[in-house]
Amino acid sequence: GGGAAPAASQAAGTAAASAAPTKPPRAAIKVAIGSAASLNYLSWDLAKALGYFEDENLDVSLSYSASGNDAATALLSGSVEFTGNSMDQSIKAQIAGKPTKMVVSFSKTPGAAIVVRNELKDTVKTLKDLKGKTVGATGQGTGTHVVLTYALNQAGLVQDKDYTFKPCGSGTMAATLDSKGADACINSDPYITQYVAANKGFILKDYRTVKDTTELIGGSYQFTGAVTTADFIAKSPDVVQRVVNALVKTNKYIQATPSKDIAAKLPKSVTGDDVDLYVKTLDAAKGYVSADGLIDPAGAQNVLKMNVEDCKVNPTLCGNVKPDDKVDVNNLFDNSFAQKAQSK
Amino acid sequence: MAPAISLRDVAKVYRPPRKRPYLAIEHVDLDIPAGRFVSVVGPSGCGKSTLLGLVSGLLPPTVGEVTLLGSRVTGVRTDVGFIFQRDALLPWRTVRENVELPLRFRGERDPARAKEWIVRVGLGPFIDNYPHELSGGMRKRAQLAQSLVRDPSVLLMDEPFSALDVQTRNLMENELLNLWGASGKTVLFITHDLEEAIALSDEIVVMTAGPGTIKARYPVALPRPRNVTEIRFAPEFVALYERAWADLRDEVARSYKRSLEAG
Amino acid sequence: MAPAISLRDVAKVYRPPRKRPYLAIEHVDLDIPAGRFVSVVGPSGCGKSTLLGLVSGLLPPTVGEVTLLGSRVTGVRTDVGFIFQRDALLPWRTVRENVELPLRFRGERDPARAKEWIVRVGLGPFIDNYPHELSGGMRKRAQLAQSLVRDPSVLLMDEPFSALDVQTRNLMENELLNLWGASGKTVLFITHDLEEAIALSDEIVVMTAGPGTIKARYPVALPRPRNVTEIRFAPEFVALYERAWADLRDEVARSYKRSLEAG
Amino acid sequence: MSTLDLTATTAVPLTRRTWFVRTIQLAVIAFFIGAWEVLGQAGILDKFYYSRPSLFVPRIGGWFAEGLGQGSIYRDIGITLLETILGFVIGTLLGVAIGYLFARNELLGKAFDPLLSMFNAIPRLVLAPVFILAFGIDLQSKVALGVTLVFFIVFFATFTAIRDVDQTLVDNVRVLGARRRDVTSQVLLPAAFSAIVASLRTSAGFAFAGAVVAEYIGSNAGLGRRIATAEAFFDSTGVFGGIVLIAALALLLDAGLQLAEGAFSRWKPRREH
Amino acid sequence: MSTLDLTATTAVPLTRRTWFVRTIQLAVIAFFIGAWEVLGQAGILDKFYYSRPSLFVPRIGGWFAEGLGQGSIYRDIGITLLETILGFVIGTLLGVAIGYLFARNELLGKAFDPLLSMFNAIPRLVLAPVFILAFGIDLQSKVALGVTLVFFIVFFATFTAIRDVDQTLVDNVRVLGARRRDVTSQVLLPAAFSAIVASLRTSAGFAFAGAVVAEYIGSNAGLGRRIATAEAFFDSTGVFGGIVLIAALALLLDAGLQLAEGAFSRWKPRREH
Ligand SMILES: Nc1ncnc2c1ncn2[C@@H]1O[C@H](COP(=O)(O)OP(=O)(O)OP(=O)(O)O)[C@@H](O)[C@H]1O
Ligand SMILES: Nc1ncnc2c1ncn2[C@@H]1O[C@H](COP(=O)(O)OP(=O)(O)OP(=O)(O)O)[C@@H](O)[C@H]1O
Ligand SMILES: [Mg+2]
Ligand SMILES: [Mg+2]
Repeated sequence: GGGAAPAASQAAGTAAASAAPTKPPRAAIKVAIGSAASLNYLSWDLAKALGYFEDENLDVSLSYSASGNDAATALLSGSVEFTGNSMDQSIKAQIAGKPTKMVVSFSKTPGAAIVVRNELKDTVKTLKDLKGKTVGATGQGTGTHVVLTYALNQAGLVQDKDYTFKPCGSGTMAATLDSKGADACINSDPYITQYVAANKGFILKDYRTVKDTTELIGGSYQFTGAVTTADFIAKSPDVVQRVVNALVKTNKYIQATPSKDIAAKLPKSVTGDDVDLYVKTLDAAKGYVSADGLIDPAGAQNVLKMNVEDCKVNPTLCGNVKPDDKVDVNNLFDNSFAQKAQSK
Repeated sequence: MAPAISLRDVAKVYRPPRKRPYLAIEHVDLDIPAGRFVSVVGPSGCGKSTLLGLVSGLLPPTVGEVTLLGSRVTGVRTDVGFIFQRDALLPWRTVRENVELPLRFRGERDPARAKEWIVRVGLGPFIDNYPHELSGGMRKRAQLAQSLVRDPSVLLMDEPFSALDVQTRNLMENELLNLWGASGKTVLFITHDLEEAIALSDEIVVMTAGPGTIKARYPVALPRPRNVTEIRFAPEFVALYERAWADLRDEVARSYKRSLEAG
Repeated sequence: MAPAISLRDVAKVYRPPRKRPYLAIEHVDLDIPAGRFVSVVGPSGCGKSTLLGLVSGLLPPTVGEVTLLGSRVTGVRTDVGFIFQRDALLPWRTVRENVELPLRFRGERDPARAKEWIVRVGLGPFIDNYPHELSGGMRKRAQLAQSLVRDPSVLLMDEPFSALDVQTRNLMENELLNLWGASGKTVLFITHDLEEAIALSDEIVVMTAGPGTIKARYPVALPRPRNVTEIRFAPEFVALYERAWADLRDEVARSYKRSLEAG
Repeated sequence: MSTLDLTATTAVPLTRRTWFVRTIQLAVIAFFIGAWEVLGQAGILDKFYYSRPSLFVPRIGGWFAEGLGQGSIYRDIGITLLETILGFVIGTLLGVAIGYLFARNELLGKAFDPLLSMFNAIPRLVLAPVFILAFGIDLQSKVALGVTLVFFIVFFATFTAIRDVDQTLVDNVRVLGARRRDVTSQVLLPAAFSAIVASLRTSAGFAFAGAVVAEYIGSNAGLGRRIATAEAFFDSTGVFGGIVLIAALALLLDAGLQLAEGAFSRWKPRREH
Repeated sequence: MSTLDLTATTAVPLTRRTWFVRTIQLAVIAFFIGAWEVLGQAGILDKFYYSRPSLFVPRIGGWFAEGLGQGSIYRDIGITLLETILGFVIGTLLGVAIGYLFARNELLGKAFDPLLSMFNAIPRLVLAPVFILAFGIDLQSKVALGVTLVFFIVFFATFTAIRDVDQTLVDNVRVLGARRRDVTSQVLLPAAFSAIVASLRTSAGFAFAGAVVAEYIGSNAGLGRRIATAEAFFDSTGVFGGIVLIAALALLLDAGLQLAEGAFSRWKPRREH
């Protein structure tokens, strides 16, 4: 198969000679981020904006994909060295025989919320009330769909029997709800915050928060992070370490800094033109952004559990993931880099 | 009685983009009484086709007024039969379909009449051929059938027979004369063949080299019915021929000289 | 000396889709010595244009063999001048550009020669006109200039003058004769005008009605140089005219009868 | 002298015989699929991304074997076909009608020309929310997306072809008494027919692509949905299975178009060389 | 008798005067924008989805006012234009070349015809991973996507137009000594020119749409990225700001094409009625 190409070019020794002796050689890194403008991947943009990558003598270029899937493809095909992606992509990649590892955690909850159209404010108060309704996620088989199905199963509702599933898209969610194509949708930020701020809907369950997540799965949910291939780790552990250093530092910065100040650091292409709305979104995100970048093994186990559990209830969700597929949770991530970064 | 066709001080200017406007004909005054057979001769490029375009309403005059069958010509007239100088059959229709077309436009279905005309112009065995499967002369004859099948009372014919061999041409000329004689149609006929013009017409109009105007009009005093094959030995015929010939010679010489000067 | 053009038992069958194959010409045997001016006359649709198509290599013969200038014709021949019966000027090129085209194909640039030919056919003032801005006769003359500017040694001409008025036609005929007389070109000339055929040619080939074969060949014993305007009063001229006329009449009658039967 | 058998058929060259052409066409497709398989087997095309014919052909077979029922392949095909054909037909009718109108009415054509050019450049995908809002999440919005693709392709082709029709033909039938609708049906449309069919052949493909993409964005049935689900699981075999089905359906539609074109093109001269 | 002033210009009808046509065109666009604004103000078009000209026009102004620098509008426009034009030019060249080849070589054309029809129906969006795999995530994959859109539109148009060229014109120049390339450049391409330009006008729009969609799928700059970011924030003003910019750029490209067409169409007869 096409292994990851080592695009991380080692700069010539002459450059190192003129620089400080401790400065590591310059490396170029390409990153594909699994969603446009998602707060789940804020650390990448912010680290770049703050110059943390420069501090590590890294030349990082970010690009945004339409879906986690496209980003994962870019990673597996060697077009990029890193992604910002969710752990379920790593599970699927492992089953497909293409091991990838998460090296920094970005979010410890699914980072998504279920919103309901305002018209249903009086009838829909709990998940159970979604019985007979049309409910959607960003797409069939996506990470949000898994969470939605799991949550509704717990409430005793089974897809196609108790409720109708309909993809809501991410950008098309508002239109889908407003045109009554769906009654409720699960989606991530900034879509959720914007939609609620426009006074078009309300949040039924907020799996951006630790509280609702714990209620759902009994602990944290290791959702997104920085992911690279096992090959790249083996080939350039030093570069990986430097990337992780910058990201962990950024995670800490996020926790320590008021949203307004963070927004001021970011370029318009990240915040959009309405900075006030972005600050609101950021406030909501504070709750689920990992403070230290460390991957929570229990949270990873929960991701696995949810995907496997779901296959039993709703096999159409599984695709290539069969209930008896063996996935080794420990091969999904590598905490050693983040741990090392803590001391910096 | 009002003339069937009447042109009053008509001029036509073509305005090709990015070139100087070109005065094709000017000061054309012409009255053609109903039932008359008039031929127009003139040097190549003098404006004969332009004249027919004006009468049929396909071209708007730049100056002057054209009247046809009592009403002023302001748009395309469908009460005439027009035989174009260029190929004008629909390439995607067979001979039969092309000839039936004008009948269909009038809501008639008369396959027998269409067929009769096709046979009359000698295309019987080729009734199901497409235009590109015909020879040049056959295409012209199909066009003839197409125009005549509707039995229009005014015929505008732009060199209908020039692609035909002498004998076929004679056949067609006789057909035309029979048709005309029986019906009192008005015919405006363009030809390059002076003999044909004289043999067929009541009057011959000679045009000058471009800008075309009317140089001379010669009534043809030969008795009817005529047999086009024999008439050319009559003395009046020869006299007329020589006058028209001389007229034309002067015009062509003038026009050719102009070309040499331009060169 | 080998003949410039030679056809050996040639037949041509057209195979239109979904119709019966049509035998256009058959058993055509013809040798034309180099330098000879031969006219072909025949009823409309008898296969004259088909014959030229075969000689130029544009049409492959179904049976038989065509030889041109000593080599067998197997594809399009560029060593002939061909004047098509249909409009063949490039509509997106002016007269000048159209006439310069064959020179450009040979890598020559000779605007003076192109211009000279344009003036010679009387199109001097229209040198920058596009084909659709010309009259029918003018388009034909432009085609003439386009074919002759290259000075080909064999000329295949399909009714080149039928769209021209008598006088212009005479001018062009005389131009052609001058050109031919000075150069020893071989000319295969199709016309409907018997007078023209006799006045210009060394020999006249009469074809039968379709399927076309060669019905008769008449050498023209009139002295050269000829003046096409005066020659038609010579007694040999009249005699020849009458023979060809009778031949043609029989053929046309036969062909027309067939049409009536088919109808 | 040679004798000539007019009924002999040898004159139809081999390259024009239907069976020969079909064989060649099949050979090209077979070669393409074979190359795919071989390159796949050899590992040059990574199975993970490109799958292989020997993998997706059985998969397609499996889909059909599953039989009817909720989420069956028959239903998916039916839905995608319905969306495609509706989008194609509506887009074509609109394209031809407005193309015709604008070609005949010079001022109208010129007046709306820039606006149409601008609309044509708008990425339809970006307008997905607007489509959903205006047409709902179901069939209509998918058809609407297809229409916007088909329309422009057909419109520009029709407009230009009708504008360029030989004026002599139009003049002739007008003098022969053709009413406006006769000119349209007897001259303009037949003359523009080739160009319109060419645009239809392109736009049929785009109609399929449009329907599939719309399903991709939001739908719970159809081949696009099936492909999106497979893609979400890095299941390239499923993705290419779906793509191959779409391609096969498109081939059917295209064959229909070509038949229609062929039936109407019998009048055309055929080159002998 | 009347005197005739040949230099008088009154004979050019009003509807053909450039200034008049431009005014009408502007009026149509102005009317469209005005209607949008009015309907927006009146609340009939929900501002949340449709924005309003009075909102996005200042926004666009703001973008330009920001000046140069990382993520500036100038850079976004430059990148999108580059992708579009590369995709357009490559797709056009390929489409014309292969369309020409297949039209001239009947057997070749027939042999590959079904394969091309199948390819044309493949939804490009679905192949995004394959594009990324084959061309990487940068410029090339975006250009490649544009090429696949432009190619088919141009190909089918060129193929049909060249196939239908009047054989008499070809025969004439061949006898006049035209080599194969002369026939192509002097007869076939000019005769097919109108149809090709019509296909270019469609495909130019699709090239823009393709570039923007490709940026949508994965990129870090360009107007598509800007629109995607705006869309992620339900910022319809930003979305339409971007769309309007694209439409304006497309109008420029289209005007260029029309100019080229006009310059080459001077030979065409103009209707007098
Ligand atoms: N569209 C046009 N633009 C410019 N000039 C034109 C146009 N149409 C015709 N002409 C010019 O008008 C003149 C008259 O043309 P017309 O076709 O009426 O001549 P004609 O007498 O029919 O000639 P012929 O006997 O050769 O057919 C010609 O000199 C021609 O060049
Ligand atoms: N492509 C074709 N398919 C079928 N028949 C054809 C085709 N081309 C020509 N023919 C037939 O072949 C015969 C000869 O045609 P050709 O053009 O050679 O005649 P011609 O002698 O030049 O006639 P004209 O003097 O009228 O130009 C005609 O009867 C015509 O119908
Ligand atoms: Mg004329
Ligand atoms: Mg002929």
